[in-house]
Amino acid sequence: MDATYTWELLANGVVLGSSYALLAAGLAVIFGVLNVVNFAHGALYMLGAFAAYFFIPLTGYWIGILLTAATMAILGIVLQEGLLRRLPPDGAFSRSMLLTLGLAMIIQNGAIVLWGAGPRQLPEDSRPQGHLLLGDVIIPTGRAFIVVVAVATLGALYLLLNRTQVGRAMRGVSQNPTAALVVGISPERIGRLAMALGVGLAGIAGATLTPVFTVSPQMGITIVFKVFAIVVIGGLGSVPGAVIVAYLVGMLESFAGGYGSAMTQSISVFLFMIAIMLVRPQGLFSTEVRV
Amino acid sequence: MRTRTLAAAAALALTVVGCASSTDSPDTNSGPITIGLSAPLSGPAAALGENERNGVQLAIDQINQDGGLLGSRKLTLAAQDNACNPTDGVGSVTKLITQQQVSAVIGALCSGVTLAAMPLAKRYQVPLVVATSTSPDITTAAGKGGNDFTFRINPSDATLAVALSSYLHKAGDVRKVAILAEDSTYGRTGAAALQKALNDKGITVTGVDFVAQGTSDFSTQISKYRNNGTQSVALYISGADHLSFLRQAASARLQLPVTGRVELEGQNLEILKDEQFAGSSSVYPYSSLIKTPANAKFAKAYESAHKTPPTYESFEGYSAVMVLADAISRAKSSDPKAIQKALVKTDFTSLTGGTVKFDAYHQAHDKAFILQIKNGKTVIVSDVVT
Amino acid sequence: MTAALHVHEPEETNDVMSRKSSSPLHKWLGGRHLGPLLPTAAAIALVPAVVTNDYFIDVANLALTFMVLGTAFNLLYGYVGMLSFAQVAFVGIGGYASSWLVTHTDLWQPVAFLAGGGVAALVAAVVGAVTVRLSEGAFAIITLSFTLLCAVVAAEWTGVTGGRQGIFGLPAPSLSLGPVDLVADTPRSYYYLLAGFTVLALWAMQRLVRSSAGTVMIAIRDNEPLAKAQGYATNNYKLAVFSFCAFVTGLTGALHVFRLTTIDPSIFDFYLMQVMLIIVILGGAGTFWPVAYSAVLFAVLPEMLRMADEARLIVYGALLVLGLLFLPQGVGGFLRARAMNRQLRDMRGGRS
Amino acid sequence: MPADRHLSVSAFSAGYLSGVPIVNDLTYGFASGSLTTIVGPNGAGKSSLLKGIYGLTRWCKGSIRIGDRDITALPAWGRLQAGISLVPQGRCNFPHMTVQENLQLGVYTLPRSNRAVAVAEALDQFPALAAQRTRAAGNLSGGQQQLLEIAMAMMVHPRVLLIDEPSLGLSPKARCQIFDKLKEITDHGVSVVMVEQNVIEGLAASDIAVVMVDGRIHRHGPAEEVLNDPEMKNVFLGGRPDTAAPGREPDRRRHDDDGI
Repeated sequence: MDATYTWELLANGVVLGSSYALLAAGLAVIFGVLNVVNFAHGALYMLGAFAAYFFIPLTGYWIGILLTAATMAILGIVLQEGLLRRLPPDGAFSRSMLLTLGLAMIIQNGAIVLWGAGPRQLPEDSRPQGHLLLGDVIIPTGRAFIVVVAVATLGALYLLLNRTQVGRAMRGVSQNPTAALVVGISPERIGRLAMALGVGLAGIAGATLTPVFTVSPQMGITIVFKVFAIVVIGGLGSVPGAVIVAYLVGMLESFAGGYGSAMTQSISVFLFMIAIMLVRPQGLFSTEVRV
Repeated sequence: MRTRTLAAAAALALTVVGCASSTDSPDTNSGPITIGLSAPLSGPAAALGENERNGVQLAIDQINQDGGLLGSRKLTLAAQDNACNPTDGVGSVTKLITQQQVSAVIGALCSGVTLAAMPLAKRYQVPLVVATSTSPDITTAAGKGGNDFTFRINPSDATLAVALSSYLHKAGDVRKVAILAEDSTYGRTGAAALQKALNDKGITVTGVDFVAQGTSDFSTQISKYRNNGTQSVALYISGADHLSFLRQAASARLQLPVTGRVELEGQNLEILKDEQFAGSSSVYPYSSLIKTPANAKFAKAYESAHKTPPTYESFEGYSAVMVLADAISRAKSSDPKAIQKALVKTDFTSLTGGTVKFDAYHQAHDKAFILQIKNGKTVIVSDVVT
Repeated sequence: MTAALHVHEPEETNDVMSRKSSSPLHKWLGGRHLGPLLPTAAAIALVPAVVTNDYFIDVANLALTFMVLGTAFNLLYGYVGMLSFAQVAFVGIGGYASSWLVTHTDLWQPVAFLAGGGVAALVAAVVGAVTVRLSEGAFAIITLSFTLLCAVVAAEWTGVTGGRQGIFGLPAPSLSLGPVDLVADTPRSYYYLLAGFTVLALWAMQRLVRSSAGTVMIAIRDNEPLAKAQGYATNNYKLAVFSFCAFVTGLTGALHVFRLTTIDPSIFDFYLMQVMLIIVILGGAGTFWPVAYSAVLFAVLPEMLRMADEARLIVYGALLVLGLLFLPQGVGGFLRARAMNRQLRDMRGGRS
Repeated sequence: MPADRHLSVSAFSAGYLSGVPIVNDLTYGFASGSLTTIVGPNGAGKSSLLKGIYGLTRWCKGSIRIGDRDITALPAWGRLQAGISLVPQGRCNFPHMTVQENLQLGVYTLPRSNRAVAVAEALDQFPALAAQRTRAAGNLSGGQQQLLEIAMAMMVHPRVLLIDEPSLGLSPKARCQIFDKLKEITDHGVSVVMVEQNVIEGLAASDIAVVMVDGRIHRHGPAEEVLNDPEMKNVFLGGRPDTAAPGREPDRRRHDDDGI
């Protein structure tokens, strides 16, 4: 196999990594700020994909993605205010995990009842057409857009977290909740914001895939476990760690599948995680404060 | 405290008893005859199961309209979901036999489930008509293989694979084939059978990939096929994944014909019409295009009820009921054991124009068809007796 | 943290008062804690006498299976505070190990079943050695990934597991000792086998919970650093309980798959895990008998509701969410708190 | 001066388990503009008193006032805006952010337009921090981290600074620096309430001493006087004064490091 093939696998890895990065960053934000392992992340990603499935034919690609992000962010706030915040404080960690699991069961099976189990695809004319040629490497436009959206979104997330007071406050809550209280940060407000961000990111991840893949209620099941693994490898709660590992895993899977079989591709991430856990149980980019 | 424990224990006993009281005793000589269907109605293969159920229901409705069986006894359908996994499958078949007292079971679409259900048919002595599972192992175990209660009316993967590779060999323009199969019994046995059949004809297999059901990203495989000299991709994937793959192949400009078990209909056909898939072919035991009067009637009735042409699964479900109805009439009884004896002597003309007649391994040999896309339309290239 | 106050359940106190003397055998069996086990065993024994339809006997079989699985998971999550998503993996490992041994070797069936539990315990010991020292979240996610990995291995390791097709047509468990020839080939005969096992397993697990080790387990759940500071090797305790539960779960898995006559990678599906979670959360994590009884409820419920799978899972999900929000200690915890309040009132009343 | 800087509590109880008070029915007015140090044996409820005043205990009873204003009903950040700052025990900064970023979060509650000025001021007043501006807080020495935390607390110009065991784990030299800084703060009219285990050095630096035992005030008075009282030895060497309620186990140590 030649260089073109390597480049093509590399490009696939970047596309794959971009989807993972959006999901993993959302999961890491929610975990870091709220100390909640969000089992419903896959279900919310699926909802995002369905939202885009309904929005994009009406509004076009870019506005459809924005609308999806906004809708999902609002849903995040509703979930935080309506459910997560109301958990009794004792043993909140494992309870929040189980609560989101219940939520995932409701959303996913509700989607099957509502929309049927079968796959749906956007009509041909609502999808980004054509493809890019980078040298000999062919990248369908829809897939290139995934990378564009991911890079833009993650860049904005970086600026938000590092250059704004509210972003600093979010990092503050995740690094030292007590200190955050002491300087006067309202945990409720930051909690809402974290859920809005996390769920919004999951929604964007789902939305970008809608024009490329088929949309079905089951689409969130397998991917959520993979994203958990990514976040664990990255160091629970570390957003940059999650993003870096997401791209690493995208590459890993692409090459494992390209030079091995589809099966090596699907287990590579879990083997990677087990290996990392043996060497560095706190994850690659652990923030020490947490975990 | 003691009283509370006792109360809880009593409640436990009562709930179970409460269930038990809802049983009704079966009557085998009058009243409706119940046909059981175990099919995936949830999970990744749900759409296929739905198609099969539609076919079964259509056949039952037609028979009931024509006055029923055994002197106007109506047929009723008891359908259970098996989610395409053996564990649920065994549960569904157990429920059909022990609780719903069916006269025969049609099942179970997914090969893995059928294989798991077969011992139950034997244990409870209720005939199991296999209509859509393609694993060769089913034939090996049935009839002379020891399981007298299992009958299969659809051809096994081995025969289909031989038919397809003969065609590819004869057509002559494809010498390197990659196999993409779903990670299920269907995918694995299908891929193994095709690999062997292709090798026998001197066609190179460039690789076999098994992807998890529900996989959405095929970009790695597509890149691989583009770069390792593959001339055609043989698919053994079903439902949502099938469509996903074709769409991604189209937008990534893979420009290779597909073959294997491809349903050249519906949304698939919309994509495959494109020139880049020119020369795509498929082997199927059924096509709605088959030109027999019986099939035309069936296809018309089905289309008016469901707004789409019948699929392979609908056809096989329909056939299974017809074969069973034929056996029940000849047995003059709805007793499962009597039906089994009658099934052995089946000689029934199928919608395809072929004959359903069980061999020593309880395998029927209906026709199968090689289909191809020509000028954006599916055409039947040839038919073979399996 | 309030759970620390719950260590001594009201039942215990009552029993101490009501039963002053007991025989050595009685003591060894669990003495004063034997209480609820006997009526439960009696109820289990009663079922085949009153249930005539084989199908409902099979539902009862499932109920017994859930009872053991739920209680074992309760031991881990409710008593030690380890949220293990690997339980379903141990069901599968126990099932696969025993299935393979029975179909590929001449091993005596009862030994093969025990070996199923043994293999599960062994795997648990290895997994646990790495994970018990990790944080709650990491433990949960890694055990989850382990389960997913098991599913992939089961599908891939065709030579041993039969791949996607799994191992099917498993023979009915049989026991021939001289003239006695027992075969569990009908739901009814299987029920006797399972009932015996269930009572035994419940007894063993209850005995563990009420032992001094059980008290350490609760201490670990409530305040692990403190338990550690008091000189308990908490990681060893956690590892031991994890392995013990894996043994029980693996053995249950073996019996489960032989009842079904088949095992395939779908055994690792999340469904069984969801059922275990619901049983424990709604029954009341950390309360023994309410969890065991809620297992029966969740085995019987689907049969009574007759819903499509999706609808049932929506109901389950909603129950889980509502339970966590409004009945966070589960039914068992609610009853216990109520009983304790009553007792406190009685004590105050008695004093005045 | 300003009566409005006067922090007082009356009939104040606070704790973690409902109905189990750690601080028990305490009434006291803290002197304005001076350094008050609370001492007492382990489990006396000193830290809980500070947390209770700032609003971080699970429950509390009674009232807290600043000047004439009753602030009992306010949540923690509300009390911060009312003029109370807290530097709790243990590290209380954001370890993976730079000193600059930490200071920027310190002014979280100030209006946007005042923030830059406040940060510049703090860097001005704490030259030791200015030199370390771009380093991660977690990498500073213990004394510098303590300074940073004091700086953050002071940026919002509080009327009262509550500080819990500032000398914990610091070298004698760093301890002196911290105590000096606190005195300097009182010179600007801010009341400082400090909890200190290091009784001798702590009281030596203070104006007023409050001795707490079993959730109540055992005695209070000028720091020097209390320091030289022989009875105090008894309190700190494990004994207990006669006034303490009988039969109560000082078993609440756990709650003290319960964190929040």
